[in-house]
Amino acid sequence: MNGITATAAKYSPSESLNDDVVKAMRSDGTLDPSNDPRISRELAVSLYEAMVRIRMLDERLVALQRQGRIGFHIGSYGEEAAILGSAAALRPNDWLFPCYREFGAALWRGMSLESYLNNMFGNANDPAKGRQMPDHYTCKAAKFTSISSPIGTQITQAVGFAWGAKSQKEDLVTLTYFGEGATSSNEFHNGMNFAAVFKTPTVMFCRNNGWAISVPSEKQTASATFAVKGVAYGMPSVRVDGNDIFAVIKVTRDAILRAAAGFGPTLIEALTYRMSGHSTSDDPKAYRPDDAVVEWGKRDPLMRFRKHLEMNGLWNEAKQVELDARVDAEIRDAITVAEKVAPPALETMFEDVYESVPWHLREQCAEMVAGPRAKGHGGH
Amino acid sequence: MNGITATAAKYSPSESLNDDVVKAMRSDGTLDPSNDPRISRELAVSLYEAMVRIRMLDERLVALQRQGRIGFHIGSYGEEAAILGSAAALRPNDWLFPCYREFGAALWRGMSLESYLNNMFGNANDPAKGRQMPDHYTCKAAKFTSISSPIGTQITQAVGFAWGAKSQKEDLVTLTYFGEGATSSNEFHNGMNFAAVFKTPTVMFCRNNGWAISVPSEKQTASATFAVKGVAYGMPSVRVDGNDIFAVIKVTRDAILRAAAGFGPTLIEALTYRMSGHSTSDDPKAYRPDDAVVEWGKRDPLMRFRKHLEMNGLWNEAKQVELDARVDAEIRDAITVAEKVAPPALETMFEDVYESVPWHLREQCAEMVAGPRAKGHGGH
Amino acid sequence: MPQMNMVQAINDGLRLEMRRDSRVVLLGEDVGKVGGVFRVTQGLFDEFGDSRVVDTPLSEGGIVGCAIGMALYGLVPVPEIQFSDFIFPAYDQIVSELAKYRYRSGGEYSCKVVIRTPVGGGIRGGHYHSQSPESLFIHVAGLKVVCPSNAYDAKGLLLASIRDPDPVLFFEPKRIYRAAKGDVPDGDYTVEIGKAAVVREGKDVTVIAWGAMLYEAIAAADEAAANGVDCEVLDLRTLWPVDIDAIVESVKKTGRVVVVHEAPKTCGFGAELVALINEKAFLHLEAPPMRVTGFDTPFPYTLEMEYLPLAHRILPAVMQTAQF
Amino acid sequence: MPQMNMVQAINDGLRLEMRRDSRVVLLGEDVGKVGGVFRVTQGLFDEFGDSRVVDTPLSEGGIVGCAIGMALYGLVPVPEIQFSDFIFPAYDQIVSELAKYRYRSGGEYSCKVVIRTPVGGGIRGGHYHSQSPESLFIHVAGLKVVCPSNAYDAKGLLLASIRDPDPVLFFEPKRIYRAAKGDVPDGDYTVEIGKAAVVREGKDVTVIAWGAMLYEAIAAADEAAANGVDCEVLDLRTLWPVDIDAIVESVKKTGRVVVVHEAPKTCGFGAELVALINEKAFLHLEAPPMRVTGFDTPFPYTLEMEYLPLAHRILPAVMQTAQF
Ligand SMILES: Cc1ncc(C[n+]2csc(CCOP(=O)(O)OP(=O)(O)O)c2C)c(N)n1
Ligand SMILES: Cc1ncc(C[n+]2csc(CCOP(=O)(O)OP(=O)(O)O)c2C)c(N)n1
Ligand SMILES: [Mg+2]
Ligand SMILES: [Mg+2]
Repeated sequence: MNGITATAAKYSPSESLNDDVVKAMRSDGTLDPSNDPRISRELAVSLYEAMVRIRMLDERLVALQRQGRIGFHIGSYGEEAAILGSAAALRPNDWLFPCYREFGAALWRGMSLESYLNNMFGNANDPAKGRQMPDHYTCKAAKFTSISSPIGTQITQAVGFAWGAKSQKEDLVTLTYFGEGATSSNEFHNGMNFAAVFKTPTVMFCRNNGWAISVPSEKQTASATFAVKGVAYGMPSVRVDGNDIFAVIKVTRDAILRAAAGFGPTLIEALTYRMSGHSTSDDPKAYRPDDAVVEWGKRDPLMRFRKHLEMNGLWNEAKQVELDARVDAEIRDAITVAEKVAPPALETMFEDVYESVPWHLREQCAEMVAGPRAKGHGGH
Repeated sequence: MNGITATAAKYSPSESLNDDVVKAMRSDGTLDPSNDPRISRELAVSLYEAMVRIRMLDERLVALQRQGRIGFHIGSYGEEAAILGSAAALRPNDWLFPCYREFGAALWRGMSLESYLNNMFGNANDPAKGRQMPDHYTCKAAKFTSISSPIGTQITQAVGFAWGAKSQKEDLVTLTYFGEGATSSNEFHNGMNFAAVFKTPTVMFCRNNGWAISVPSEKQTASATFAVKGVAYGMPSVRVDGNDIFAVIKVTRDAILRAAAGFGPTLIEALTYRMSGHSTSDDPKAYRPDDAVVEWGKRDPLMRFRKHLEMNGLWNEAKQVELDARVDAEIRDAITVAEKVAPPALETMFEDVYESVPWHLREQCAEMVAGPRAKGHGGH
Repeated sequence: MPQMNMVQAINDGLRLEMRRDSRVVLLGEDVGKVGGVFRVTQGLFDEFGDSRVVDTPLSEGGIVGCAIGMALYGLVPVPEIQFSDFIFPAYDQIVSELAKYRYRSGGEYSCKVVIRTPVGGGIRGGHYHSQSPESLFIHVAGLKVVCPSNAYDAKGLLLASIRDPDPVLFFEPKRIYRAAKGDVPDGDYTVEIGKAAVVREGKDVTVIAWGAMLYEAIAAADEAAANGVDCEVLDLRTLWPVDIDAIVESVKKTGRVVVVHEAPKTCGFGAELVALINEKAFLHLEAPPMRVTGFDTPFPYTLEMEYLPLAHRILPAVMQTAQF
Repeated sequence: MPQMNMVQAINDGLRLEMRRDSRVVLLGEDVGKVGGVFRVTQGLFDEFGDSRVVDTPLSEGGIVGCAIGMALYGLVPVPEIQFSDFIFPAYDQIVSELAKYRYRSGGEYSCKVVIRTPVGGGIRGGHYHSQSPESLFIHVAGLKVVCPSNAYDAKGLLLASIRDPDPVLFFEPKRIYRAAKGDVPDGDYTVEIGKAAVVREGKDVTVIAWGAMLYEAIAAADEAAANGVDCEVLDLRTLWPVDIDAIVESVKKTGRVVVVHEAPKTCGFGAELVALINEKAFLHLEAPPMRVTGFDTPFPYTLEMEYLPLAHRILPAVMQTAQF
């Protein structure tokens, strides 16, 4: 009936990463000069260290969830180059409108590990005050807006923000992340259309990781690629090897400069792969064949980045051992601290619904505080 | 700020009707053989008569509204070839999912003039039982679904209907009408995507009439054309001279046959022009320069069709005089009848909310019927 | 003081605030050159240009989603939804995003957007140009909901809404857009959000209404007076957070209450008012609070005057309550 | 009789009806091979194939819009919305189209779609995986709204919903998906839409609940009994059209009532129940009807057990009502 058979996913590196896809890293350790973002050695190394850090965080957080110490985690295993490369291309004044997988970008832009973990534990110091699920943080200092679960809504908001900045002649670009599944949402359509019509300085960054939970990318659309959707809106687009951090930096930076120069938005499709389940709630064994994972695993962004750095004399095993130990300790310590922080105070439940607390919430708060506590509640 | 200046509309026949646009009628009275739908002389003449009829209906209904005898009318002046041509291309088993301007298609498919006018008067015999505004009729016998005001919703429904038919292996195509403004709606995006992914037998018929109330088509999207939006969904598309009834029949029929053969949906952009205001509630003088109207007026679909028939010996002034008189009388008589029909009975307000009337509506109905009547109510 | 109708008063308020605060921008379908299908934004495009009075593509989700982004940036967007019947394509942005943004970000962000939209029936609009969806927004924590009934309040509440730190749904009763005329000061003033007005004092029955139905409540009160029943009529003006003190005070005095609204009865705002009155003034009630509302059907075209809770339906409810 | 939990019972009902009626099709995000994120459709893809159990693109508007079209064609679509928090992109199709199609076409057309969607909190889902939006649908004329509390009712009400001629919102309380186990007949049976169940008889206070909160109401009733207060507990099962007779009968007996729901208080369904009770049984009321509900805030994560109207909050309300 639906014309698409439910066989194994067809999204494979060999078929997808064709010549139209921008790549930078070459097997000989050099970078294709036309796609080389020309970043400093220091930046390259710190990006690599950041990548190791978020990979390790992912592993630790999954373990914490399995132990029942946090409720949930949604990670970026396999997609780190797409996330860090794009974040690294931003200028200080630019803003991020995230999906839910980009904690790497938030940390890169300055969110503290402490703050991130406070959100994972939903404790009193959580920037979201324990109100949202884990991985739904916010960090204004990092020009990183608030994460919500509904798919696609941030896309249109990124456009409105950029539109506002443009109207005030402020030199600022917004970048919004979304998955390839989100291209089917209402708000992808709205965001793309408004961005193009009003020529807002916005970068539409699509992480095509092959899956929307159990739905493979080829069931999401009948179009040849996700990038080609730009045509419908009169918006230029580009496909990039999302596991090649140099190529990602290059195309994102180009899009940012283009936007900043007044030429409007760009759609970027970063070809990458969700190596783990959708989240800790998901077990991909039920729907995903192993072979695709194996094939994509050979293009692991971390491994490729490390190899490149090693071939250029910027990295070695000793450094790796030191880094692993340092990051592991950092994460362990931060978790120990965050886990001890108390849950949010009861009254906080009624704050921030409005700027000030109206009569009905004052009454409800008083009633709740004066009443008995729920069983098993960890609050004060 | 928005990068688009608010000057006169740029959508003109000279600039828009380029070589990519399918045309059939030639100035010498012949049809371009490659785009000739090869319809019979009888069909051509009856389509012409139908076109005259809806043009005259438009005129009469606007007059009735000005006289306060009906509440509202939304017409098709200038767009008759797009509407009738596409309707004429349908096979008997095919279904229409209308926007609100296609009463010509409904009449062509068999809705009676009487029924249409009953809706215009919202009387007891209105197929919609006086519940909806004028021009929001329904006609199952004509395989024409129920009109609603919210923009775009019918598009996705047309896809679901076709999908259902395909699943039952019934040879049936759905055609859905919408304006170019509707391409910005959520449901255009949803309908296009689902149609392409599930390869439903659906024709997406976009009447690009240059305007969405006061918003010109070039402010609706930054894409080169509306047809090109098909690319985003992996759906073929075609642009057609919407004021050339033969070309419209040809491209619509091709799309229907393609769909029926299992090749999925097609997006048609019919280039036409809304010669009058958006509806009787609208005065385009406030926002629309006359020159574009004049230019498009030269391509009036009725005039062009008549000329073509005359050049081929199928029509003449005498026939026109006879037709005008006949149609005028038909419309006048039908109006006289419809205007006399009583308003719907009070109790009908509570029917059809559900298949049977539940307790709360029984109570509300009883209360209303037993209570006093509103001033100025024409009901029983 | 100049006489204005509601359209003029809202227009005047928008102009005043746009002159005062360059961050205020209008966006919506047809709000530009043509000045909106009800002409509420007329002349503003000419004065403020296409960067502050913006015709958008036909997408309410796009309008509200962009407005949220603009507000996060620091502008003060005042989007127009052409008819409140067409707000539903933007419902996800309103419910999931606009209403929750401050809360879910722990107060780091807020988005102050005032959504203006015509509401209500009585203009021969049928299903899709007549609805009153206020309770679908009152139920959503984080939104404020306002509905003026006259030109003075319309301007004053609009200015208060635009200066309020929270998102506001500003419903404009289209049936009285031009009929509700009155004195409107030229300059700046506000009408406080959250305060009802006692538009008629009385001791027997409290009638609670807002928007276009206020006039029906008053008409019914006049007729009731002729029948010896003295009504107190409250114009809520702000629907949420509602002025509970004004309601309770009046009900304590009268012990009898009739709530009037155009929206369908079931789960309409009238239900909430009845429940609140039960919670706050149960022992003062001498009769069951009654609701006179739109029926639980889609909004009809031909029979709309029978559907609406007009004076002819309010009066019997008032008499019944008084005589309970 | 086999023991099933709610997930199994709904799955069993779907399978039974799909075998019986080839027009029934399922569509939604992840409903296919993986069997839904809660595994409610598990195994159905294997049995019925990808033309009757369809994984769709990520768009709720597309899912419901297509379902309406399928229903107009004559199929019986049972779309799944992955969480009821994500139903809002489809709200326009539901409110403007699904609910009004029969009425606006004068009965020429109808579209019978059963939208299944998990509802409610208590699974550590925070803002967007915990909400209870039922009143946003009850307010909309033309929809029926159902919410079972146990496995037997879940299957029986699902079958009744699929065979009902009208569109139904079928809310599945996800917190008790696996916890609510019970005897479920293997074969065909239905539970009538519009009928509440008296799950505990009592004479002092009527407690009205549904879904996951029913168990909290029962727990509170047990504790109240220990304190000498005898509660009658009603499980509404169908929220709209509600079983008004069952409610009125119980309130006439007890004269006291507590309504429990997870959704925010303001304009929640509890308000409607209180208003109806006022209209139907005012003179029998010996205390103000009370509402024990979610608070008027977005749904919180860490403090969710304090937010929910659990037994510890119901009991004081019951005692207060009893002692009023
Ligand atoms: C509106 C909405 N519908 C459904 C969901 C449930 N959901 C969460 S993530 C997801 C898949 C998203 O896929 P994609 O956009 O490709 O992002 P990815 O997870 O692959 O990064 C779904 C269906 C949701 N969060 N919001
Ligand atoms: C969701 C929604 N938003 C706004 C409107 C108000 N409206 C009615 S028609 C229209 C313009 C439609 O333009 P287009 O799609 O080009 O169709 P046309 O009228 O030109 O045939 C608008 C904005 C509506 N009916 N529905
Ligand atoms: Mg994905
Ligand atoms: Mg148009």
